[in-house]
Amino acid sequence: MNAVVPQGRRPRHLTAGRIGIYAFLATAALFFLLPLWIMVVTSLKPMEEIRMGNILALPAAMTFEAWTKAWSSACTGLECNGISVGFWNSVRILVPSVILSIIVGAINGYALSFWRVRGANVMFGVLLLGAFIPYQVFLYPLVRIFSLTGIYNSLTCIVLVHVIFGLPTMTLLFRNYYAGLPIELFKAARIDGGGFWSIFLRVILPMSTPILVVATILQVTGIWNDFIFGLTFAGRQNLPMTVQLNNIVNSTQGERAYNVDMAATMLAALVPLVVYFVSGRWFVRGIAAGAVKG
Amino acid sequence: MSSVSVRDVTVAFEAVQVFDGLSLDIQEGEFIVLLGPSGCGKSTLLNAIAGLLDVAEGQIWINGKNVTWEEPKDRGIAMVFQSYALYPRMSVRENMSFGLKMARTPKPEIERRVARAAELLQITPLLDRRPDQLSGGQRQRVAIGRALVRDAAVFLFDEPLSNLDAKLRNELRVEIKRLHARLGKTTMVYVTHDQIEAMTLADRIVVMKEQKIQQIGTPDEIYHRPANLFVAGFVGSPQMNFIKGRIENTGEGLSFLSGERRLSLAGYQFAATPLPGREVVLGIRPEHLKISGAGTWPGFKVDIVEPMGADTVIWCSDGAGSVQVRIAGSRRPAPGESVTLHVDPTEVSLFAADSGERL
Amino acid sequence: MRLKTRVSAYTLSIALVWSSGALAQQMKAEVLHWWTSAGESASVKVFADQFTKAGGTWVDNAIAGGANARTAGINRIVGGNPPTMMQFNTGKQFDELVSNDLVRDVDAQAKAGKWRELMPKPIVDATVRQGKFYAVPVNIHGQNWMFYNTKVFADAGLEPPKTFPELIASGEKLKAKGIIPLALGGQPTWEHNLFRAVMVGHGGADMFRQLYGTRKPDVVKNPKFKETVEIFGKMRGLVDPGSPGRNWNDATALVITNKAAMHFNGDWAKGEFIAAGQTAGKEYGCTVVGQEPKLVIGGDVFVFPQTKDKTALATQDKLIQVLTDPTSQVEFNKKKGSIPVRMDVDVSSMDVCAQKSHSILKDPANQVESMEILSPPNFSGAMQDAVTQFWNNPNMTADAFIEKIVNAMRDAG
Amino acid sequence: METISIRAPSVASSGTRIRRSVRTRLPAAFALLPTALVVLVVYIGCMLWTVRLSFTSSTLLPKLDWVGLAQYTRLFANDRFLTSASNIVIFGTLFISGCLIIGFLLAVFIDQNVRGEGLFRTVFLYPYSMSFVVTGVAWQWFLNPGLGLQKLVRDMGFESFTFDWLVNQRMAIYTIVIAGLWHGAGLTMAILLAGLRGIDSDLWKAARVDGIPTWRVYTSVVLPLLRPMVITATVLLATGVVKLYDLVVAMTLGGPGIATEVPAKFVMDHLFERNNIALGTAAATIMLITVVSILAPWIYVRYIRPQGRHA
Repeated sequence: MNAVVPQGRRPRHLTAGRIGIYAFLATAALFFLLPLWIMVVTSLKPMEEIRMGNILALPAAMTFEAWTKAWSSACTGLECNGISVGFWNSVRILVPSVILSIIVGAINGYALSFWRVRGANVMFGVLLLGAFIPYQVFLYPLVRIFSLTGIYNSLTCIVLVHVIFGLPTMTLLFRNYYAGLPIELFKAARIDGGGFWSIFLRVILPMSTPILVVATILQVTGIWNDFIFGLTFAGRQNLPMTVQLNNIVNSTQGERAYNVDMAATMLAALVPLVVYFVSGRWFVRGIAAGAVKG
Repeated sequence: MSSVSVRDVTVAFEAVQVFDGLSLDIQEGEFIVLLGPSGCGKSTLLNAIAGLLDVAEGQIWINGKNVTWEEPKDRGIAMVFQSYALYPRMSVRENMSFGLKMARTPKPEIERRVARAAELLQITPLLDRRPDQLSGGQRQRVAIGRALVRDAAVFLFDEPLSNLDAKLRNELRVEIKRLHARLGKTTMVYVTHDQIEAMTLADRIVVMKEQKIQQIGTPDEIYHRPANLFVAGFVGSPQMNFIKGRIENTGEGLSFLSGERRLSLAGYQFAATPLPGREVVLGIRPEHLKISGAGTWPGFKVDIVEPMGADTVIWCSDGAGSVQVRIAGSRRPAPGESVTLHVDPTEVSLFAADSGERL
Repeated sequence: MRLKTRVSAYTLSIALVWSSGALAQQMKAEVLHWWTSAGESASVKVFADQFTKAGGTWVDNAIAGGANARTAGINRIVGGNPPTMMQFNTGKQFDELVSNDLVRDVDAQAKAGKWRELMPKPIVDATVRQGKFYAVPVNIHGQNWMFYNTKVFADAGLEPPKTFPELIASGEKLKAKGIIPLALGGQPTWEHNLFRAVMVGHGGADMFRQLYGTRKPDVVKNPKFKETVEIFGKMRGLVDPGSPGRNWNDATALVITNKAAMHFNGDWAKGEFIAAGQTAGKEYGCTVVGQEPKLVIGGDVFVFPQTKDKTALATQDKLIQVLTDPTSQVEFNKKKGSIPVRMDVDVSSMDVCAQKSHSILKDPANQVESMEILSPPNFSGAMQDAVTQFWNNPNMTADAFIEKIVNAMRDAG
Repeated sequence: METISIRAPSVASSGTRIRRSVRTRLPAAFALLPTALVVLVVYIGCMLWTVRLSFTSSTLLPKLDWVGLAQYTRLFANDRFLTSASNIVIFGTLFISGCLIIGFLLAVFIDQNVRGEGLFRTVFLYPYSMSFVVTGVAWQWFLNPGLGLQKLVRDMGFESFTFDWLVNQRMAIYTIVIAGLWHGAGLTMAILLAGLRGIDSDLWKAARVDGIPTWRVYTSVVLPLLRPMVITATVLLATGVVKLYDLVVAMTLGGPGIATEVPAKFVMDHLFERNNIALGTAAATIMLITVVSILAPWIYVRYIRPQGRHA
């Protein structure tokens, strides 16, 4: 009898183990998607249906009204322009805040891991402690400080606040990343005559792409979702989208339109979501590249 | 005139590790190798010369100038690192010209120097590649090239070949030696833990251990007249044989005595004549032991024979201890055979058993 | 004071910027308030439109959540960049702004408009500091209304209860029929609101004032007090298990959808019924439970941050005129669900609940100051903590609860 | 021959040395200056200000009188504060360990060459980008016995099924943990996944040759290698624990009763809603002291003592 010789590609076995893996992941995915499902179906229902309380059921009469309303005609006080009005405010706050806080974080991280400056590590230690203190504690004194300097309630003010409170995480992130880079590169650059800035700009910064991605993602998410700083420091011309969102969602005594709330929330989360989708792969890679060599 | 002069230098690391009051003079055009096991302070010394770490006390002079507080770039040095330290986002050409750009060297001059260095190292075809597109050997050449374009008076090498495989290491070693010859008056300070590199490259070797200089000398001196037990054991492969014993005064002068074995020390050049009865360690390099019919020490039995091509290492023992013998040629004893060993007292080293210093 | 010079220098520079602008900008009023929901927005629009008609420019600054808005506003006033006018609730919220001389007194306007005669005394008292008006009241909210589903009661063959013992009795019957007797937003605020409704309805107006106003521990020694607390305790059995954490409007929705019979809330809850297309007196009714109907009232006021700028002062004067104008009062309160702060206006065009409210308040004996007027926020906060613990722990005895109340009195000083 | 004696490090100061140190590091010091100012003025300044206010009787606006420890006496007699403190310990422990366990499992399973890896990863990560203001409502509905899971299962015919943690005083804090896990597990997964990808493939080969079962490799070999990532994740999660506020407000408002109160909410309520700045800052000070006493040794050993690298 001839022995059976396997030919061609090895057959793909869907073993019990593989099925288990997929079952676990799918279950987990369900858990993670659950609130999103509730939000999506709720946003597509009219209010009468929502009052009936079948939160998981598909809408009987699907309508996108809540979405258009949330975007362009939901009221905040007298202005009935939805959360779209805050969109550009948010962008105007986001862009300089993200860029500036990353620049400062990168410079700090670089100075801390390559240049020994007296007292720098103590400063960094205090900064790290600061990351654990609830923001609310800072609000009142900061308002006083900013109003004394005369920039309270302006775009500058809110950007500055974001940079200040981004300092601990950003500095930690870059410091740890740079601590993972070979010190010899820095030595070589010193011998080549590079100074503080030229080494940073020409040698270190070009190697920072992965960590820049991680920092951008974290900052975009954090700053975009900020509510309390925007409300307190931005001034009424610059109120970010989240303040509008909160205005729609959190009125104390007025009636609530849950469908609009849900739609508004998802609309408000679009920017960070897009950033996640686009850079998901980079995010993991960036973290892997040393962001976590803490 | 000395090219590099380290004068009573102290380096303090966070109050933990101390590198204290060390001096060293290096002549112009000299090839100096700092040799020692890891953690002996040889890289620290190199970094101090380069100005990459602060000296707490003492001075460093390069080419007749006190550079103790000069920036690395102003010291007239170039440096090559073990990990190559090539800037990953720059091409080979950019890597090599970065330092010159920093020094605002005119463009044509940069091009001329890069071209010359590239040709010298045969890396001209690689000039537009990125470091990650190069092999290890190529990267190290680029790293050397980057040092070369600086036209520095002093080259500092920090274990430049350690990350390469044996074959490449040999090739590049020869090339560095050739480079030194071709550059003429360039001083080179080379850190390694590889004694073959040290022996083959150095004009003088500085052997270090535990942040201290153990011996400075030509490769011959280091090899044949090691200053202490550490140097004797660290340099040479197979390792020097060490036999414990003591000095005795016999009729015809001083002798070494270990158990039944005895060796007359007539002809041995003592650094300081020891008193009889002194506990000592006798060091004999394997190649200085000869197998002969009428030898000094009979009654050794062959344990293991290691043919190494050009020569053979034979492990012999006599119950009290074992020694390695290196013989040339193809005629070699078989395991189990009894042999008699011959020792020439002019070729041995004697160390004090307590301090380890050469006698 | 250095801060003050800073403040005025800042206002001055702003004023300069403004006066250099177009003429239309001269009466520009930035109004900070927390009326953000659709119904509330519609009501504030009444004022805005009136102001615009009078030649002003209304710059609306709505921030959701009273605490958020007040924090932002107070920060701006202290920071020297105040809005032209800002909303507060009647009560002690703006006491320190007055004592720190940060808001303007409007007593001249009050005298001219006879506010002291026209407005209910609790509201006047809540707004007057050191004998002067420091704020303009704009509406009256009744806080202890009971809304009920007329159909549910008719189906069960029951009358809406008049007293709390009655309420508990009919509640048990409704429960047996599978109806949720009492719909409650299970958040500390609403639990506390319910407690106050019971306190004023069963314990009486005086006990209510002693508890929240004078805050002398003697009040709890009154046997009636313990009885009231026990009634409140029994009401724990009348809510559904899903109550904790629920938003108040989800509770209202239970009444709207015939799932629940009764719901205690302020008159702002009408907004939900209206949004669901229901009419007061038809699908739902409103009543005040208690031997004699005592209405706990509070309301919204506007304060006017200090300014030396003449244009700004004129703008503020114009705003005050608009706020107290009888027509805008009626229109505003129709949309807001509250009733006009002036008792001299004609309310016949308003819904039955508002009319009921108005007629109850006609008798000053029925007017009871709200907790916000009577208590400093730290006491009401501590009370809220005590109430929510009692409400949510069926095993806690009335005595344990009373002890917590005594502690709250002591801590709030 | 040189022989050198070892001396204790001496603090040498020659004029030239200082000049070089200053000259070389001046730009670095200059670059750190803004941050140093912020640390001094904002972080340290605000902390001191907070501590100072906790010794006053401030209510709506801060005033600088002195009442000694009166606020602290009140604080430690306050049920709500004590509940908050124990809640944060429960939440912190379960949230951090839960995120690490779930995150690790997700990372390991995703690392098995699964199809649609990108999709899974995004699904697990997206909650991190959502604000709690409304996702809290979605959770509240789902966990509400009359609306969500319990109703769903009962409607399917299992009449006795009960899941009422949200409205149960003793269990409510665990629902906060569940929603917290939903929010934070994805980030933990991303960090640990990054760690897994960084592990030398030779290790896997070695384990295969030795015939070690995969799960065993994960627990005994891989997990210890992930230590730095675990530390980073723990730090990130811990900062979230201390600041926990939005989630509670959105889901339970501290209820039922005071069952889910947390310190940050205590501080917020007293600072901004109850006009009780002094008590709020006293609570903030206690939080501060706790955080400092837990973290300071770690920060010192990890970041301050080792003076960077030698350059």
